[in-house]
Parts: sequence; structure tokens; C-alpha cells
Amino acid sequence: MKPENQPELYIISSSPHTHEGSSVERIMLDVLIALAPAFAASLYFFKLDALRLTGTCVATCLIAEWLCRKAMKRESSIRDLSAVVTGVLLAFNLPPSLPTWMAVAGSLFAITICKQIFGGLGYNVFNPALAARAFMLISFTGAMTHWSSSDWAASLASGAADAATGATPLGLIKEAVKTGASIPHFSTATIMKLASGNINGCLGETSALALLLGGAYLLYRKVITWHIPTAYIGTVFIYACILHMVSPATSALPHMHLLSGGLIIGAFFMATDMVTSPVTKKGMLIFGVGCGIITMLIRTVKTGSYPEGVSFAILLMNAITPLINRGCRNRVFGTKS
Amino acid sequence: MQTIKSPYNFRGGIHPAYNKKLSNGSAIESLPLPAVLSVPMSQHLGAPAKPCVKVGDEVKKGTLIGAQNGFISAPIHSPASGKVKVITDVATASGRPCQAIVIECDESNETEFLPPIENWQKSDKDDLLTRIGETGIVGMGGAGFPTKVKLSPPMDKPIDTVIINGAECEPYLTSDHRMMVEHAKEIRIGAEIIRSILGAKTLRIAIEDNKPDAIKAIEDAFQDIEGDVAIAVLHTVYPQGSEKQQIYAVTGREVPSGGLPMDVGCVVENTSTTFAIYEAVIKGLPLMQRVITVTGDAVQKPANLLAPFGTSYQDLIDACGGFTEDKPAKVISGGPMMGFAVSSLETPTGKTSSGLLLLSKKRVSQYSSQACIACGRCVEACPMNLIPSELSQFIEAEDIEGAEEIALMNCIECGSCAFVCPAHRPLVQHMRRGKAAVMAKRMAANAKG
Amino acid sequence: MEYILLIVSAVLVNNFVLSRFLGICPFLGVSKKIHTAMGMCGAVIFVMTVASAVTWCLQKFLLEPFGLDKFLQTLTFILVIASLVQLIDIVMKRFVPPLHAALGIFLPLITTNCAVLGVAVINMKEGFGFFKSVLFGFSAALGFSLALIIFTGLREKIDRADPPRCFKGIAIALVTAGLLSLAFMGFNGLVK
Amino acid sequence: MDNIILQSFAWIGLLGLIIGASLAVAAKYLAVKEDPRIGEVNELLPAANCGGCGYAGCAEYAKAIVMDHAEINLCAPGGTDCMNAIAAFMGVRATATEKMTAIVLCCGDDEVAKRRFAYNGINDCAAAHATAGGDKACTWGCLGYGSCARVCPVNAIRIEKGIAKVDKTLCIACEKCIAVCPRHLIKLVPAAAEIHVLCSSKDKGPAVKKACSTGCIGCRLCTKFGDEGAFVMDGFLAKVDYSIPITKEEVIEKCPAKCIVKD
Repeated sequence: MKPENQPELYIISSSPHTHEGSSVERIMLDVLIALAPAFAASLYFFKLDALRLTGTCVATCLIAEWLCRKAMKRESSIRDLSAVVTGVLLAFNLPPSLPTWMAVAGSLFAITICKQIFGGLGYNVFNPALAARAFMLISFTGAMTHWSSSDWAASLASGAADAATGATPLGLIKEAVKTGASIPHFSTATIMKLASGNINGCLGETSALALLLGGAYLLYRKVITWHIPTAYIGTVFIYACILHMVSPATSALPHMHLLSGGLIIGAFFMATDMVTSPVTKKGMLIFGVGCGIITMLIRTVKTGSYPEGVSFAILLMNAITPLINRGCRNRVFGTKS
Repeated sequence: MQTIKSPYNFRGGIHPAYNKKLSNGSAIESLPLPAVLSVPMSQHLGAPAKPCVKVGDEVKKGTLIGAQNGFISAPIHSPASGKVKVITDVATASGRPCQAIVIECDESNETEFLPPIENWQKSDKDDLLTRIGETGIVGMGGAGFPTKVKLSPPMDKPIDTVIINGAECEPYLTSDHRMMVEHAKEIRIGAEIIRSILGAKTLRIAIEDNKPDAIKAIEDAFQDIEGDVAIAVLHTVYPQGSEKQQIYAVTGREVPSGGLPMDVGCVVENTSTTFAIYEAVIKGLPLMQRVITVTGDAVQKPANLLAPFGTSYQDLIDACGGFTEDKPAKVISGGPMMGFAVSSLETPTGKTSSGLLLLSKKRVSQYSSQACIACGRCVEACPMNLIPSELSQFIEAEDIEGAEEIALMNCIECGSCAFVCPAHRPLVQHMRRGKAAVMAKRMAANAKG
Repeated sequence: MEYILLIVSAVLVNNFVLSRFLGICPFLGVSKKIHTAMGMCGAVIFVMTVASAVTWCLQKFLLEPFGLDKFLQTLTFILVIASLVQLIDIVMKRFVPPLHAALGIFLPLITTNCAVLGVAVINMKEGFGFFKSVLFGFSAALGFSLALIIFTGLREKIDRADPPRCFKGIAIALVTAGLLSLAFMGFNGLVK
Repeated sequence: MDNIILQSFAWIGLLGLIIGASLAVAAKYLAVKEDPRIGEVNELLPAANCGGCGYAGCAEYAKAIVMDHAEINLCAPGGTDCMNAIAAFMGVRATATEKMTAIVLCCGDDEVAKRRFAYNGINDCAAAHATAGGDKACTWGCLGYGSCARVCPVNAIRIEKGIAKVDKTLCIACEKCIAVCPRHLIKLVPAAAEIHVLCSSKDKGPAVKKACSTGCIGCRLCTKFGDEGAFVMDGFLAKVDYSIPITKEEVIEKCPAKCIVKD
């Protein structure tokens, strides 16, 4: 748009001349506000590591964003806060013990390769934070799956896994499935810990309660709609229930699947990423169901490499979002079917 | 005669801040006759009228000064007595230059009206239609489609329902609202004339539920009317006044894509148009003036003014006490959702000028060239169930065929999508551009074939 | 069950394009419009299935009995595949000219498409029987089609994107393909 | 050893023979008739696929040349060389074409031309033009939103101070910019011509003056002081007749509006 060289002139634009007042910045700000409880929880459980990684990711993302826009000779997009959101989400998907330089590498990958190379916010086809996490998972497999031991593992009733090595609940389950051992049994106390977040896992994904609080805020602010989270979590739950009914010995309890791992953060914050999810309600439901099925496939098939499937599931569904959009258009007013 | 709550509601739509309080309590006032009127020859859809007076000619109030020029066109009459000063080009609200007859008004107030049709119930339907045609009545809601043409549907499209559109869903505007409150009786006669011309069984007066006083006034005026007549109270949601959406809300019928209201046996007339029909038939008055709402946060005293066509915006603003301290940043002819921004206060009013909206800087939302973030809010808001986000991206990428395939031509340009777009994308402008490109392509194809 | 696993493996886990990186040329070349992509999918499915069958017969009845399979396998396969594609080219040009025009150079290029040769060679290496070979060829082609169609959807989106000038076109498409392949790694190990 | 080599030869030879024969049969029975010259003409074209000739790409143009005897001088990027080659191949006479270049007939940049309002909308000339008639006070002048620059296949157009400028050395005269300009300001002129009237306003002098200080006011001085017939009046607008060479460069000085420009 042109700078106004004669400011006393009336503004002319196409209709409409009024606006409800929403903005991309406000949406991003809402997402950040919604992530605040989870951040508080991670600060509480992971102490300085949470601060270190989140700070690194956010700072790197912002710098990378600024540099990219500069290099492309385009208007800076720092102010839309999307880089901050990417940084926070990426950090929340990293294990607390990850070296700082790896977080920097991941953030750079997220902003440059996954976002700005496509032209910036709105043009990217994959969720930058998730794509970066997938990239890190493959590049730094060891560091990305290393969990420091914490007291929660000791409280496991059955000693199927070596508590000292430390693992995520899903990691333990996967290990049991692979080796054919019986699924570790988790006590009610453990499940309470799962919900509050006092477990091993990525920075921001552990505290289901804090994340649900944030999700509720997003729903209240109408930043997201209920379709994707409900379809996603619902599918995972039903899938897990069926699995558990078919063979209780070799599958975890359904609520384990819901509360552990990145399901909640994925369903409320990552799968609902507007740019990479469908635009129609019908499309959103399909998207959510697809995410759920792929997540459970990756989590529960014996030979699968990963104990956790949320990132990959959402990435894969991101990939077919254009196809979903194409297939799920609404019936145009005044036309049949 | 009954009042029914509309059981249907179209999907989508938005709830903008209506800001109708600014002017909905102000009774209609007549504007003092301006010194000069520049009457545009194109105040309607279709071919502009042809001036039939010369510079220096004396004209009376009601003298024909612009002759109808073609089937889809309308004649134009002098709104005041005076002398033709000059015939020149002026910029109309749409920004396009158009021929206008500039009349220097005098105080003599001589008139040249048509004879009243006293006993319209017994008159021939064609006489009534001729009267509507020769008085230059066009749809005063905004489109300006010649009413005579609208009221002459082909034989194979029988009309069973007439809807008088009193929804006035545009924020800020109150001219139709005041019309209903103050002229309910006249609107009733106008509506009956329309009904008898079309031979329609059913008559509905559609009013949004945020205008209880208008509903009351219409209820009182229509009390003893016979036949299938009812007030349809509609939900307050924009664009409830849009023809297709309103027909759905009132009757549950969907106008087919690419079709017209008559395809589902309906005709929708605006309340101001209905009033004009009353005046033309019963009083013999040509269409020379209308009620225009002058409002917005940049005008001192918002008002509903009865102003002759050709009045400059400056005159209207002066009559409302001028600007407030916040000078207007945007001057809009019509409402904020579908009106036109104009660049000069010299712009004259016309038959479709339902409002003059003056917005200060802080009320004006600026469009940006940000990318679509695919939030899907426009998809939710679109009353035609289109996908504005995708459409605009196709048009941006010059993929006009792609846009046409996903029903671009169904867009009614109501602006709901752009209203909710968090990226502030000029979606309606994209649609207009795309539609223009499609039309150009079709014309080229027609010329070839 | 074995067959289902074979299909799942070829379609998702060891996707020809996204994890074996075979057949990249048509993957990038014909992914601009969904209709063209579908046509290409049809052609590839046909070629790969038939090629699997034909090469299996050649291997079992001609190459192996004569002891030529060690060193003439590649050459023979290429010859057979090339002529098959040529045949399809001729047939398509005659019966579906618009699709032929849309596929353009990429149809003859299936000739040198490593995916087709890859299928034939993998079949022999794994020692699949006739039915399994054909099934593998078919499902590998399905995997190719899946990747191609997903990619075409993405491609239509990134064609409307606004990358820096130097990344416009094929560059950004390759970046996207890379990210898509990253996403497919999630299926890693699901089926051997 | 010999045996194996011989065997291999025989084997491949036999296979090739069988396949070759069957393909030959198929080719014969399923052949589609197509003039082979189309492909050869296509080879001669520059493969720029710019569409400047009015056909959808070089292949279509080649087809039109062979099948419909289309004019062979339509390819701007190929220039005379390409035309001569096609002429030789097709056996038709080549009609000499002059090298042309596009030029934007407006010099009312943001320093000299006024704007009527502050436009806020899509960064595209056609869109701006359709919104209240465009923001430039002169309804003929260049809006400067760069639609022409975006369609130019060779990046020959830049926007400077709010108006478009064509780089003659890069322009291939494909006419894409001409088609896209909503105000029809871009014209093809001989590349050799140096003096132009950079204004398209047909308004009367006073109206032009109000909107832009470098607009042609129709004073006719150029027709008096310039070469005989080199400047012609189209209403209130002076135009250059490019068929007449201009020698008297003092017209540039004489033009009171300074819209006659040498480049």
C-alpha cells in the first residue's frame, strides 16, 4: 500500500468500511495467553530448563524471522507475534535436558525452512514448530528422547521398566509392547501426577490440566473451535478403548493415552493452527479424526519406531489439508448438494 | 394480519455494531432547498437517462429532465423549480463520472406533477405499471433496479409472495426505519398496489427484531388488511436485508444460484420504494427526493433528512451542524458494509443514496496486504456458503477459472467476510475484481461465439 | 495379513517417493494440476503392475533358466519397461489426447523412471512369487500415487504462496517435498 | 565365456527384435496424424512461452503457423532471426519487422501529479482503477501499483516515484503489460525512437493543469516547432508520429508542460 503523501485526503477503499476489530496479532496474543498456564507448570516442574529452552527458542525465532524478512526485503513481521508462538510451541515440545544449541538449530529450521521460505505466515504448509520437532527428532534422536529420571517413575507399581533410566509414560508402554512384557500399571496417584504434569516429558506437554485451561481460554476467545480438539481427542479415546477391550494385557488404559504425551497440547494448540488446518467445519472434523488415527497407529503398532505420534500425525494431516479443503466445501446457497 | 417470528435463518452472517441509536430517534426533517442541485443522469442500474432540457431552460418541480434511455433505465425529474445552469460531468458516489444537469433553484416552487390515480383498485394493472415507470421509481435499497421491470415478471414466473423489505440490516442507517415509523399507512397502500399489480396472494413485511417501534407502527397500520398478510419479524443479523437471504428467512425458499427472486415466486421491494410507489400513484409525484440518514461519529447532529436528488454532501453536512472535532477520514455513501467511499463532498445524492456516513480516523479500519492465515472465519460468516479465503487467493494468483469453479459468481459482496478477517484482507475487492474478470471473459466468449 | 502388510508397507512406510526417493522426476513434474496428476497415477499404476508381471516372467522363465539373471537383468528390464511405456504413449495419444498433451514429456519419462525399474529389481531381490510381485508393483504404484496426489494438493497451495524470488517454482516444491518426506518418517518401522 | 557373451547378444537382440516389431505394428495401427513440420517450427521458436504472439505458448504458435498459415512475424523474443529461420523453413516471405519496445505514456510521477484520495486496498492497478476511478487526480495517468511490472516476463518494468518505467534494453515487446494496464497507457513504439510525448490525457488544458504539472495541455507548440508532421494532435493531446524521424530536438525545450522527453 502506498504511503499517504497527501494526508488530508479522504481514505477510499472497497466496502466494507467497518471491521469487527480482530487481528492476527490479537489471535497470536491469545494463543500466548493460553499457553501461559502450561509455561507456569513447566517452570514449576522443570525449573531453569524451561526458562532456558523457551527463552532460546523464542529469541532465535524472533531473530530468524527478522533476518529473513530483511533478507527478502519485505516488511518486518515481528509484530504479528507468530514467531513468538512458534518459539514457545517448539520449546514446549522439547525435552528439558536438550542442549541449547540444538534448540537454536530447531528454531532456525522452523522459521527459515518451514515458514519464511514459503513467504511467511499464511503461506507455510506445515506447522513450523512441529516440522522443526520432527526434524530434530530425526537429527538429534538421542538428545530428543533422553529424559532425566524423576521421582514419578519410582512410584510405578510394577517395575517393568528401569526407573533409573527415566522414560516417558508412553515410552515405558511402548517398550513393554515391543518386548512383549505386560503393560506397566499406573496407580491413581500416578495418574494424578500425569494430569498435573509432574512426569517426564517435553517441557510444555506434561501438565494436562494447565493445557486444558489454556484450551478453554482459546475456545472462549473463539480463537479455535471445538471441532478439531474434540475429533482428535475423541478418536484417540475411542481407539484406545477398543484396543483395550480387545486385548487388555497388551494395551494401555485409554486415559493414559489421553493424559500422557503431547496429545492435549497437540489437539488444542498444534492441530488447531489455522494456517495448516482445514477451513470448513466438516474438514476440521476429518482432520481431527485423521490425526487421532495416525497418532494411535504410531503409538500402538508394535514395530513402530516412536512411542509418540502426535507431531507426525499432525504433520501428515497438514500435508493433506489442501485435499481436505478441496473435498469439504460447503453447499453453496441456492445450489443442490 | 398477524405477526410471525421467522422460523428460518440463513447460515452465516455477522453481528456488527449497529450504531443506529445515533439517528433512529430523529424524526424525518425536510432539508431547506439548496441553492444548486446537480442531478446525475445515472441514479439507477442500466443505461443513464438522456438529458431532455437545454442550458438556460426553466424547469418546474417534477419536470422531466432526463428521458428513459432503453428498457433497463429510468427517467429523471427535476427535484425543484429553477433554471438549468449547465450540463456537465460529475463524480457520483461510485466514483464514475456521469452526466449531470445542474439546476439553479428558485423559490417559486412551481410544480409539474402527474394526475393522481384516485381509484387505483379499479385501474388497469398496466396503467399502474406505466405510472411507476414514468415516475422513475427504482429500487431505493441500493441496487437501483428499475421497479417497473421488477414488477413485470414474465408470464411463466408467477409471483405468489411480495416481501416488503424493512430489515435495514446495514449498521448506522435509519432511513427505512423512520419511514416505517412515520409513514406506515402510506407504505401499506404502496404494498397493496404492488400486490395487486403482481396478483400475489401473500404479503410479508420483513422487519428485524431490533426495531420494535417500526414493528408496532406497521402492526397498527396493517391492522384491518385482508388476505394472507403478516409481519415477519427477522433475527437481527447482517445481511438480513439481502434479497436472497431475506426470501429464505421469510419463506424458506432458496433462490437458485444464478437465479432471481421471481424464480421462487417472490418479489422483494424496499420500504422507501414502496412509499415512492404510493406517492406516484396516489399523489402523482415523480421520484424526486428521498430520506437520507446523515450519521457517523464525525458529524455534529446525525439526522434523517428528506433531501431532493442532486443535493451535495456538503449541503447535507451543513444541515447537520457540520463536522465534529474529529474530522472525517472516510466519507461513505450508503452504509458501512456496502456503501461507497467517496473522495469529494461535492458528490450529489441520488435515488439509491440511503445514507451519508462520516467516520473519523479511529472508526476507519484499514485494509492490509497480509496473507490469508486460513482461520476460516470468513467461511463461517459467508451467507452464501462460499469460501472467501480460497476465492481471494485464487484471484490473487490470477486463477480466474479456479475461482469461477468454486462459485465466485454467487458472491453478493455483502462484506461479511472482510468484516471478520483478522488479516484485514480486502476480500470484497478481490471478489469484485474476480467477478469483473469473469464477466470480461464471458463477454469475450459471447463476442466470439 | 501378509499381503495387507505388504500393501501398507509399500504405500505408507516404505513409500517409493518419500522414503526410497524413487520416481522424483514425475513427482515434481506432473504435480501442478490434480487432473494431470491423476492421469499420471493411472499410467504409473498400469506400467508398474504390468512391468512387475512381465519382468517376473522374464526372470523366471528366460533369465534364470539360461543363467543370465546375474548380468542381463537390468538391461532386459529396461528394455521391456521402455517398450511398455512406448506402447502406452501410443495408445494414449490415440485415445485420450488431452491427457497425453497434459502429461507431455513425463509420459515417455516413465521409461527411465527409476521407480518402475526399482519395483522390478526389488521384486527379484526379495524373491517374491508372481502374485506377490504383481501386488508389490501395484501397491508401490499406489504409494507413488498417494504421494503424488498429496503433493499436488500442497503444490497448488504453494503455487499461490509468495516465496522469495529465488525460491519460486521448483525450488520451493523441493523444500516442500523434503518436509513431506519428514512427515512420512513418522511411519518409520510401523511395518518392516 | 564366449558362450555367455554370444548368448547375451543373441538374447538381447532377439528381445529387441520382438519388442521392436510389436511396437512398429502398434505405431502403425494406432498412429495419430500430425504434421511433422509443427515440431520443427517449434524447435525454431525461442521456447520463451511468453504468449506475446497471442497463442498459448510456442507449441501452439508453431501449430498455427503450419496449420493455419498464421503470420510468422509475431514472435517478439525471437526477433528477426527467428522469423527468417521460419520463413526459410516454411518457404514464405518474411516481412521485415522493426524492433519495438513498450513505453509508458505518462510522466506524472508522485512529485508532479496529484492524487484525489488515499487509496487503501489491493496493490493492483485494475483494482485501484475500479475503486472510485483510481486515486490519481488525472484519470488518464499511471496509477503506479505495478500490475505491468508483475506480468513482465523479463522484469523490464520498474515503478519509480509512483509511475511505471520500461527498460528498453530488456523489453521483448511481448505486449503483456499493454493488456494488463487498465488505463491503456502502454504502447509499442519503435525501439529506435528517442523522443516521446509522455502523456495520455485527453482532457482540456485547465483540467490537465489542475491534476498534473507535466500533462499535455494541447498548446500545439510542438506541431509548430517540431519537424513537419512529426507531432500530431489528437484532440487536446499531442502524439508522436513515429514514421517521421525527429531532428529538431528543441521541441523538448519548447514544450511548456515538459512532457516531451528524450530517453
